Amino acid sequence: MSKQTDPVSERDAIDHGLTTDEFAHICKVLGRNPNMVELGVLSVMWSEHCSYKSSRRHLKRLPTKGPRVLQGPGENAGVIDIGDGLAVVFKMESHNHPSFVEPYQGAATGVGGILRDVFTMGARPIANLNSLRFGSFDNARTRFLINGVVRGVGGYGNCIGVPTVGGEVYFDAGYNGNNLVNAFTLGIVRTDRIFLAKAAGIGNPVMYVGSKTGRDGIHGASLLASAEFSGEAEVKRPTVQVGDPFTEKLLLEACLELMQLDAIVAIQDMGAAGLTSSSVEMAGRGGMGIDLDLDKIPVREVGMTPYEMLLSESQERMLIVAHRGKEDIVERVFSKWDLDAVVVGTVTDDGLFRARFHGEEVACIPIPLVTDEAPAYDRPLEAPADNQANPLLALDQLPLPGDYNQVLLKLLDSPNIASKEWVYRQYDYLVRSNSIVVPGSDAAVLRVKGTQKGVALSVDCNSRYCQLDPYVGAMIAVVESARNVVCSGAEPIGLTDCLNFGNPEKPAIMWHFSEAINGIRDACNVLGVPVVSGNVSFYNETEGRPIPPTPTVAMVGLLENIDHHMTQWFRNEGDIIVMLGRTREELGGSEYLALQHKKVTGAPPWIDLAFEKQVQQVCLGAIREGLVQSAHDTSEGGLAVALAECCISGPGPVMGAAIELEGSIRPDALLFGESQSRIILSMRRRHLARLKELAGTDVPVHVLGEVRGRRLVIAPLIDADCEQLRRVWTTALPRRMESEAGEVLAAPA
Amino acid sequence: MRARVFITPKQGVLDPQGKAVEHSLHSLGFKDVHDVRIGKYVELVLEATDRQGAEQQTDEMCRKLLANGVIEDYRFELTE
Amino acid sequence: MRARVFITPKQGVLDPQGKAVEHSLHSLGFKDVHDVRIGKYVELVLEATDRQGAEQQTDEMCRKLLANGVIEDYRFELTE
Amino acid sequence: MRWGVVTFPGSNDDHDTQYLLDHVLGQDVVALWHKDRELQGADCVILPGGFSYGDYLRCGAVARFSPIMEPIIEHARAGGFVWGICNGFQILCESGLLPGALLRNRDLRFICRPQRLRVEETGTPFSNQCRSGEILTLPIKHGDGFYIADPVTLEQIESNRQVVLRYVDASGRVTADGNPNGSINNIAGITNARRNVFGLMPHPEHAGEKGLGGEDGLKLFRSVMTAHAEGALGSAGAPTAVASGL
Ligand SMILES: Nc1ncnc2c1ncn2[C@@H]1O[C@H](COP(=O)(O)OP(=O)(O)O)[C@@H](O)[C@H]1O
Ligand SMILES: [Mg+2]
Repeated sequence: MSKQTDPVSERDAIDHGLTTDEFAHICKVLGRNPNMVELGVLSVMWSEHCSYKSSRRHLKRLPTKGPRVLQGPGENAGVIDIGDGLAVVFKMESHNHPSFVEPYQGAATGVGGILRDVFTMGARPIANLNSLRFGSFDNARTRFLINGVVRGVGGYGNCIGVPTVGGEVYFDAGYNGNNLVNAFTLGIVRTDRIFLAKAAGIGNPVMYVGSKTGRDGIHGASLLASAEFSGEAEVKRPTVQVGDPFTEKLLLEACLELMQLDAIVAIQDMGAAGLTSSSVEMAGRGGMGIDLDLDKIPVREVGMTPYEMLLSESQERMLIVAHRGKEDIVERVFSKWDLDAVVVGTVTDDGLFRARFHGEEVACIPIPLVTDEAPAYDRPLEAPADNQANPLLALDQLPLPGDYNQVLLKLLDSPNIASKEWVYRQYDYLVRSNSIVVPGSDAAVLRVKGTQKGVALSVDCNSRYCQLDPYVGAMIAVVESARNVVCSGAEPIGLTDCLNFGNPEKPAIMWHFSEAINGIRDACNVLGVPVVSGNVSFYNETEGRPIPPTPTVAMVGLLENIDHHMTQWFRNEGDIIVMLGRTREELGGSEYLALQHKKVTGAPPWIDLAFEKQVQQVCLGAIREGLVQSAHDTSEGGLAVALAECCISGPGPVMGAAIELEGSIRPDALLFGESQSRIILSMRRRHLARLKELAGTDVPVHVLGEVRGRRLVIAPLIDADCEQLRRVWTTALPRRMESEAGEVLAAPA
Repeated sequence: MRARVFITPKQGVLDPQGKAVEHSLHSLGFKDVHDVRIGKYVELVLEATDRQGAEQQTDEMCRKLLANGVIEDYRFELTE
Repeated sequence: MRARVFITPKQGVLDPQGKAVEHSLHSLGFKDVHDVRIGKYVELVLEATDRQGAEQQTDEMCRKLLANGVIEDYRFELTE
Repeated sequence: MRWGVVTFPGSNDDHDTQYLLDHVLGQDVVALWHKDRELQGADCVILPGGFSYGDYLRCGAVARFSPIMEPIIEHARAGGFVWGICNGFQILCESGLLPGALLRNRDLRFICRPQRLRVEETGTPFSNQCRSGEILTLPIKHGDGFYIADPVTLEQIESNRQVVLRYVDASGRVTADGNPNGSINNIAGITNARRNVFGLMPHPEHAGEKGLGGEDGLKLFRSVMTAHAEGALGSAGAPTAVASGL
């Protein structure tokens, strides 16, 4: 045992992923070489995953302020005021590496982790989203990964009783070696009952609650997510953790119950780097010290060392700073829920992180060294030479397709555009009975019980655009998520992001990252939406091949009046169909280009942020005035696909449309181009005049046609039976998944 | 030939099922029960007649499908 | 004393998991596999020292909790 | 009348059921905790959906031993109303208050979707407000809804008309297409022989408001209120004729 308290060498430090300079700095500050336990603590806290050492400087550029913002980045999750004495608490987190190694458990524990981040703050989680990216279907492992990840997301969310109300799924060969799992949770909290992870009060007890500590995932999330895959990820497998949603459900209810009793000062979940990060970060935020007695830690296995206890990533655990004398309240609540609650340490004022074991001090580190003084790099960045945005797409060399019906069917059959029902029907999206708009429309809408209000949620990112131009791609991710929320009748009020990229030590990757940050910044500034939380996932790279840049964003919108919620499908025969916005002659980065012409090139769609905002305001105004029967944004697949979705995506029977498209631009761009800032509305004819008033001279209003019959007719190019369109669109994913062999038993019986 | 396969959670890997079942066995009065681990039990019939071939095949089935090598161990027995 | 409990679907009771696994095994190329049945495997440790007491206790645990008599059969083995 | 909604560790739809009874139907509801040993005078006890004890081992296998189950079994013996929804249905089968068992869905996947159901029997306290043959749409959300029973039992519950609801397809027919989980005879909900204990996989508590999955679910709750008002056995005590909350 005492071995762990002997000073370590530089060699050990490098094995722990620290650099020579980092180690030298540590020795200088400590005035000695750290011991093995201290090295463990410092190496995880200084890992990319925990310290954000490559991204910190760039993240500072994001707009994080706003009149509604109660808590920006830096806490477990962001908090935004929605009035009525209530606030929404939300965040998105990646669990990419774990779910590539073990899809079911990796995805499940990802959901468990983000849920804890939200209820840690006193909020009752009411909705989950999940953003998923997989390789192409011809890759052998893709089906296995989809199956495991979807089962894992559902397995955890369904069991703990939080509805999964939305998300996105994309397929691209660029993810063959690294799939992405980004999980989002939103909770509701009373503004006077928000709990922060800020230790205070010398002598206050530090209490450990939840599951016992095992050897799970030592150096799991932290190190897994801080290095590339070597190809045989198997070697990292032993660190995979198993989730226990049942215990987390008890933990959730116990924490929310305890938080009514003002017995606690601060609380934080034990996520990556478990006991270490939770204790160090709480002490750090409060400018305090913390003194842990490791003999008190509830352990699951015999002979666990201090090193293992401090670095274990066992799930479903929380650390609490209670008010002195209120320990018994904490114990009472947790024993009611059959959970452990043990005093494991105290808050001190010496600014030190101390851990004792068997009467011996095994760690003593100044907390600032672990938190604020963690390294922050200004890594070199450089636009890649082969930046594909440059070879501008020569439209005149692109042959026009013969049969536009066939192209439309092909697009509806593309896994990226097809219905995602195969995925979301495996999720309970109803529990807690707030789901006003369930998966299948542009955004999910939930009511806020006890008020007239609702929240709308959408998560988006088109990584193909980001690959061609990360700056524009990231802007489009933000405006599309906003557009989805607006089409559902809500005003965008806050955003969280999950920035998935390759190895930041490569200048090209850092350039992608920096450009994406600028894109999010500029879009948020124009839309007036603050970024209140987020997460960075680097090293999504296998054998030197990085994923396409994937800055996923989730937008939260507010409906002052839930009755103004809107859905994307046509509702009444005879309604007129109107398009807000302009169609430009552009096909760069479109699904059509990739599918029909096997090209991923050109510039992503043109985006004018000011115009986008005007379009969204007109749409929102029209919805609020009750002029609108349906609203759908156009995204992948362009106008034709968007119109088809309006016809076939409703819960009821299909609805047809009779459309006349005039326009001087080439027909494929007209139908399948992905021009931004376009929204399709259906409405009673009598409201058209008022809509034009609202639109004024800034926003073009085109009457495309009307809702009619059971066929989608876009004269003179397309004439298709909507039943057939629906069949193709709804069976595309199940058909590809059916042939799945294996994994049947991987999910817990 | 008949194969009986036993799949158990790897040592050290959390076993939420076992944990919950142990807890309820205690509350049912079976106080002195511990180390409850819950796994899967698979029975199947193979055409193969030679023992060696059958062993190879079963082992391959376990690795490919029946057991999740990341978190589970497996053992099997063959009987005529 | 250590008990190893095998819980299997009753004869005649449908076994959706077994069917799915058999299907998967076939599509993985294990063509000559059939009669796949999937059950549960429970390991636990008993303080009891006398075999008879342990048997009674284990049998009771199976009847009360571990197996559902409507759909499942159980067997168990005891080892020191 | 008074309703009791049980919370087991891992219950998820308990709050939703209470919300519907309280806010939508204006009923008198008490929350019952799994460690309680009495029903606080509840006339109808609901075992809600969720994943009691994580549904580890078998759905409902562990919950059935909770202290609260003793008074519930008493209540049922005395003719009181006991109603299991989804996980509650599984608990009632495990505890022997209802015949049969629920296996994993035929295709081994959790399924969440609106489901069409046909009312097979209206002569029960849980369906007296429905028309025989009426088609209801209620959401389902479960991974273990594959109802089975041995042939003898099956014959009995069919001939006693204990099957209250069956899964049907879009055209209202009992077909494999309309069967989401493989249940024998498309069985979605049954009562005991005495008709005072009811279990079903679909979620009427999630079909109680126009904006949220329609209002078909209310018919089942109103049936119980009617039965109680008409003095069908409710609380473990004598029949009562008081039509409270109506
Ligand atoms: N992984 C998922 N989980 C739950 N719902 C999903 C998932 N993927 C897609 N959906 C739902 O399917 C619908 C269509 O998704 P998507 O095509 O991404 O919409 P959009 O293109 O408007 O952003 C949305 O309602 C979305 O919430
Ligand atoms: Mg959309």
